Amino acid sequence: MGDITTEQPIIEIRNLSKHFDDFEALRDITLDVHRSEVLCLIGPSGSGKSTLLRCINFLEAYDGGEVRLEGELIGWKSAGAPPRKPLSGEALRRQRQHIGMVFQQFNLWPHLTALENVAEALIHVKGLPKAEAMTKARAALAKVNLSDKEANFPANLSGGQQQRVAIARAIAMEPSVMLFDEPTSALDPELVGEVLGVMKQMAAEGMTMVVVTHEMGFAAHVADRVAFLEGGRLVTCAPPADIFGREPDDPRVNAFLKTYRERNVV
Amino acid sequence: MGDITTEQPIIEIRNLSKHFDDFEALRDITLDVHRSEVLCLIGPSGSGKSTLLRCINFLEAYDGGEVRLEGELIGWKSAGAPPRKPLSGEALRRQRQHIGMVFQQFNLWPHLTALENVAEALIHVKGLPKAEAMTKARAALAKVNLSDKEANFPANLSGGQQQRVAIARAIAMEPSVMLFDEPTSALDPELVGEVLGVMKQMAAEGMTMVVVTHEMGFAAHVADRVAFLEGGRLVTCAPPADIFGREPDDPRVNAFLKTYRERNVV
Amino acid sequence: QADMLSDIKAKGKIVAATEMHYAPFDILKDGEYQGICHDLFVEVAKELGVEAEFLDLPWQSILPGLEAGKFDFVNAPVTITAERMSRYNFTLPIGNATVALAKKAGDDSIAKPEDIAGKAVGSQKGSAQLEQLKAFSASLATPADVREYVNIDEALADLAAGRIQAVANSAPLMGYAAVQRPGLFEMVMPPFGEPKYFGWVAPGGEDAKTLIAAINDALIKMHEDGRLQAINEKWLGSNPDLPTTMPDVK
Amino acid sequence: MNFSFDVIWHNLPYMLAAARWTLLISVGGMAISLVWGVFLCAARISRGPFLSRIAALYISFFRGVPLLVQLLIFYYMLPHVGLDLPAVAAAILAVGMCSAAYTAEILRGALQTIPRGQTEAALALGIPTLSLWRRILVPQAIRIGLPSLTNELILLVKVSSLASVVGIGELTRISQNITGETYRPLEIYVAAAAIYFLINVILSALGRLAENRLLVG
Amino acid sequence: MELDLFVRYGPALLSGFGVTILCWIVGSLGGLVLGFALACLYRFGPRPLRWLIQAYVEVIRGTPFMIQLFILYFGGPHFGLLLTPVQAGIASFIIYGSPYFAEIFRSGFNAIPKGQIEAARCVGLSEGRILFRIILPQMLVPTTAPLTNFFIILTKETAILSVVTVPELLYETQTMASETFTFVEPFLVLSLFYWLMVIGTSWLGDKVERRVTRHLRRA
Ligand SMILES: Nc1ncnc2c1ncn2[C@@H]1O[C@H](COP(=O)(O)OP(=O)(O)OP(=O)(O)O)[C@@H](O)[C@H]1O
Ligand SMILES: Nc1ncnc2c1ncn2[C@@H]1O[C@H](COP(=O)(O)OP(=O)(O)OP(=O)(O)O)[C@@H](O)[C@H]1O
Ligand SMILES: [Mg+2]
Ligand SMILES: [Mg+2]
Repeated sequence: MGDITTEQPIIEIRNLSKHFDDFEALRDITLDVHRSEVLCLIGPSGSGKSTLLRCINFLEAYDGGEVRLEGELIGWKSAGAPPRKPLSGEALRRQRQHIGMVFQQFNLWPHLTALENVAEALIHVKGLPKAEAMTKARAALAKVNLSDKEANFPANLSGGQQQRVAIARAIAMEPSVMLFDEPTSALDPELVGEVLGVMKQMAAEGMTMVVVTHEMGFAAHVADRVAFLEGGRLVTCAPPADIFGREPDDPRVNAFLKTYRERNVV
Repeated sequence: MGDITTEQPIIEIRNLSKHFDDFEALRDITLDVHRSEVLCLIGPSGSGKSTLLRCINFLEAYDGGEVRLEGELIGWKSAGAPPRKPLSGEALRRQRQHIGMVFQQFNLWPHLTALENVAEALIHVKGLPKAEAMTKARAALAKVNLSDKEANFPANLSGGQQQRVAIARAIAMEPSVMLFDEPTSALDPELVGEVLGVMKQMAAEGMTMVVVTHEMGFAAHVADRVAFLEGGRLVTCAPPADIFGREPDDPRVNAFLKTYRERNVV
Repeated sequence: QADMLSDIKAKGKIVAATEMHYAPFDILKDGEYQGICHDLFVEVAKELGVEAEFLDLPWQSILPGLEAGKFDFVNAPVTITAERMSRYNFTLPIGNATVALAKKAGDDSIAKPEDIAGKAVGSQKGSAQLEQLKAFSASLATPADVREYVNIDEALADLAAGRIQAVANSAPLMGYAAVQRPGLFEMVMPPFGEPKYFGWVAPGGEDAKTLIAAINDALIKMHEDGRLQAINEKWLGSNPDLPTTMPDVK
Repeated sequence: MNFSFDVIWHNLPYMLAAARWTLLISVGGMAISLVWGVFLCAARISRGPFLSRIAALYISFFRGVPLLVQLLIFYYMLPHVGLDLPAVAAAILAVGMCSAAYTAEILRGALQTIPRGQTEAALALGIPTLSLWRRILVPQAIRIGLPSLTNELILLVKVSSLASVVGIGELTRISQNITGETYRPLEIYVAAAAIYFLINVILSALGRLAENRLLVG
Repeated sequence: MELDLFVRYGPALLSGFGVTILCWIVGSLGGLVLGFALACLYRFGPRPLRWLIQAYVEVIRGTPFMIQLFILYFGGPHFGLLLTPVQAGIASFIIYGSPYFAEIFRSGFNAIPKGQIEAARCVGLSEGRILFRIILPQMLVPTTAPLTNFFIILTKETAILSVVTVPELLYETQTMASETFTFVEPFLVLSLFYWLMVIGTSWLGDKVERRVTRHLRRA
């Protein structure tokens, strides 16, 4: 790790742990994400990938360890052992403005049209004038190929269309870090290609990305590093070549990728 | 088409069309599904795949054409030009009992646990005694590797776990036709392999399946035939080898698969 | 044609409704219905040779209930007026309804009824006493500020709260209030205005005429043998001196 | 002001006895309101234009006409058409049927928040309408609507005081009567308020309990 | 039916209707706003404040309006609070309505899926903006019907104001009834006026509901 750059990582995760009641969803995760890096998180269903993402922007109040963005502790007022005090809503809001997120279940606002979903934060967070926000929102929708559906409510969009609105909503805000939770799960291969293109471009423009994905092809293609989670633990984190190469060292990773290899080498 | 068997197709779709206001979601689709066949539906996002599935069990009242299950018209009282009268709720319910469905958004019932979600229809549709229904539901959850989460409410399940509950809920009912709407979108490759195994076994036991998927590897692997939809039209329907073979005839299909091929031939 | 009296005799009981909310005629004390009207009517029922059964109803459903035949008779004290007599059958007077005033205890500015000139006085909406008060007030040099309340309770509560300086209602009620809350209310003597009487009410029309006659006979009998006086003494401490013939009403 | 606890203490037994009527009418009314309310709501949103029209009319009537008038109709008018209900039955029925109109609307509002997909999932499985309502829709609608339903039930307890117009000596009525004799309205009404408060606080606690249990999902 | 009665009492009835409408609208809108504020404080405020609000809700909601009005109007002067009938009527209306409104809004909060609020926080929307732009419009989906219900219930509670001599509709009809010894006519008029308010309210509720459920209607 740390092989990409020597400057301070943009996200530092130290000994992160998270329980749901007595279920241990994350244990002792330590991981850095560097500026402009694309980190893919892979792992079995229920291994804690979404939970990890949600801890990064403090949608889940993690109970042990630290998450730092540009050196600043996320969510809690102070590091150290629990009980800790959470930050005020306003301070948290300031932190979150730097972190965009695309949810696994999209979480669109059903009473707003596609365009309004995207424009909302542009107007009320970025403070853009309405006309400008609309132009920008339209551009974001165009990037994900959805210009013709801007007036639809989410309920009247197909699954893939909803997912693309969610992506457009996040990228329009141009945060410094983007968290994607399976951003292409509902997309067809062609669109996956397009979204991939958009992401590559964002990466080139210096955005940092953490992407949860089940599409190994996608991970192999776009990631600078791939982290493999299982049972709430970080099993390995390495460049994709090491992970997807013929036989990675770790038997668990190997087993995980087996079916994928079988099916995709048609 | 019709190359698999000469007996009557289990599902016959004739000149099916469906509008949403003035948007034409499906136009003039004619397609047969044969008994024990696995038909995969592929196509770009928004091409009408989910809508087609939903017409088959009349969750969308299609406005033109016919859908027949074992020769019986679905949903409407009579074939022919609109306006047509819809069947009574009871008659429709009888028809739907033969058709299982896994939804793209899962549509789990949030106030019931995973186990209860699966057992519900066993008790109230099949009329099984409670204990027996529970046993059966547990077996279905075990098939999708989810025994340890049976007491969780959907909100406390990961995306992939929710999807598997949805699959278990449908297969536990043992319908004669199963409609899957992207049943593996939230699953990791390993689980995709397992679900694939379950589906193959169901196919072997004679179940007919219509599967919408974006995973071409999955389609290539499991389908007897693949239908390609675009803009609400059926572009082609052929065995997977013809579609995924190096250069299929249809330029549109070709373009659609291009990115997929690029990414997966690592 | 039905005759109420024979019907009642056949049933062996008479169902009478009242609002148990007008002391000292109808009160609910210690969970039991008591008061002048109660005691009198029990005696009347004895004279009729039937059992008395009582119903408590709010005023707004008493007359509709009487008309719907939910009960036979109203043994509430209803001020006898000409307008009412044209609609219902009244019995002989059973109580004094002449209007009197109550003031806050210790209020020296009101020593006689005329002192309410220019002061705020409350009374019950729709009561005959209110009309007496209005007429009296108009006869004063500066008329009183007459306020109308839905119930007399609220008028008394407002007197206690100090929004008004006096309350006008029938003399027995004012007297009873002063007895019950001696430190709070005080009666202003004497009663004023025209003499008025309370009577009981049976449905209008011919069916009830024999019933009214029988009840009147019973009342006269009670006048004669002193039961009526005894009951009044018990509740009022004095005898109201009621007429034994129907008074003239305008 | 001389607030007299003696008066309260002395009359409390009679007020408590009267509160039994209040309770009886309330509980009976609630049962009717909840059960009948569900059916009304189902009829109101049913596809059949006839049923839904009837339900809308029912709701508009029972919400539009003051309960006092409804009670008078039940008790004083129905006998004219040969249906002579005892006073308590008339009160329970009137209170319950009126409240059902409100309950139906609360449930209708709550049902709109249940994503269509859930009904579709049930339909696709062939779950019968009755089970769909009983197992999927009503529990969730109640969960969303519980605070409003508790509101409605509390209002029902209070409105049971109107039963006095058909001659039932419930709590408010008896309190008024006692006031008419003691001339201590403040004391008596505070005591009556306390009894109502007790009943309603129990209701409200039950409502919150149910809410917490139902909100887990 | 005697029509000249209506000629005689028409002006009084109309003025009573006006007073009823005034108390109803000012009182219930005040209660609505107070209730919304309470619901928000309950949701976002610190724990002791929540207890306080809950206690307020239980006490006010748990006791009859008549008694609250009675205590405010007749008890108030003993503590130096001398209100006119209309003032007392409106004030007690606002107080009486607020806990019901608060509870209705609270139920509305429960109906919004958590994920939507998370999404709003993620793009950095302020809590106020989230409240008014994301939560409130959707909250109205399940609450418009109960809110309409309660506005309708409040129309009838105005009748209770008559006990403190607010010259509202019931007070005026009772004048008419007791002075003329008629019962059916005044109460028909009374019912008609209430009915007007009720259908007006349901009509408005319907409009609002149509508006806020726009996104749920399918093609
Ligand atoms: N609120 C919760 N309460 C209890 N358990 C939870 C809760 N949320 C998640 N879990 C459990 O935590 C584990 C990790 O969940 P998470 O959503 O992070 O998985 P994931 O890696 O994203 O899986 P998937 O690929 O299926 O989305 C799962 O086993 C899940 O059941
Ligand atoms: N209720 C609706 N009202 C209006 N348009 C709708 C509605 N439902 C779907 N559509 C439109 O119909 C088209 C087909 O939708 P459908 O959900 O069938 O797509 P799909 O092929 O399943 O796409 P995906 O792969 O993204 O799920 C889309 O363009 C969508 O916007
Ligand atoms: Mg996940
Ligand atoms: Mg779809």
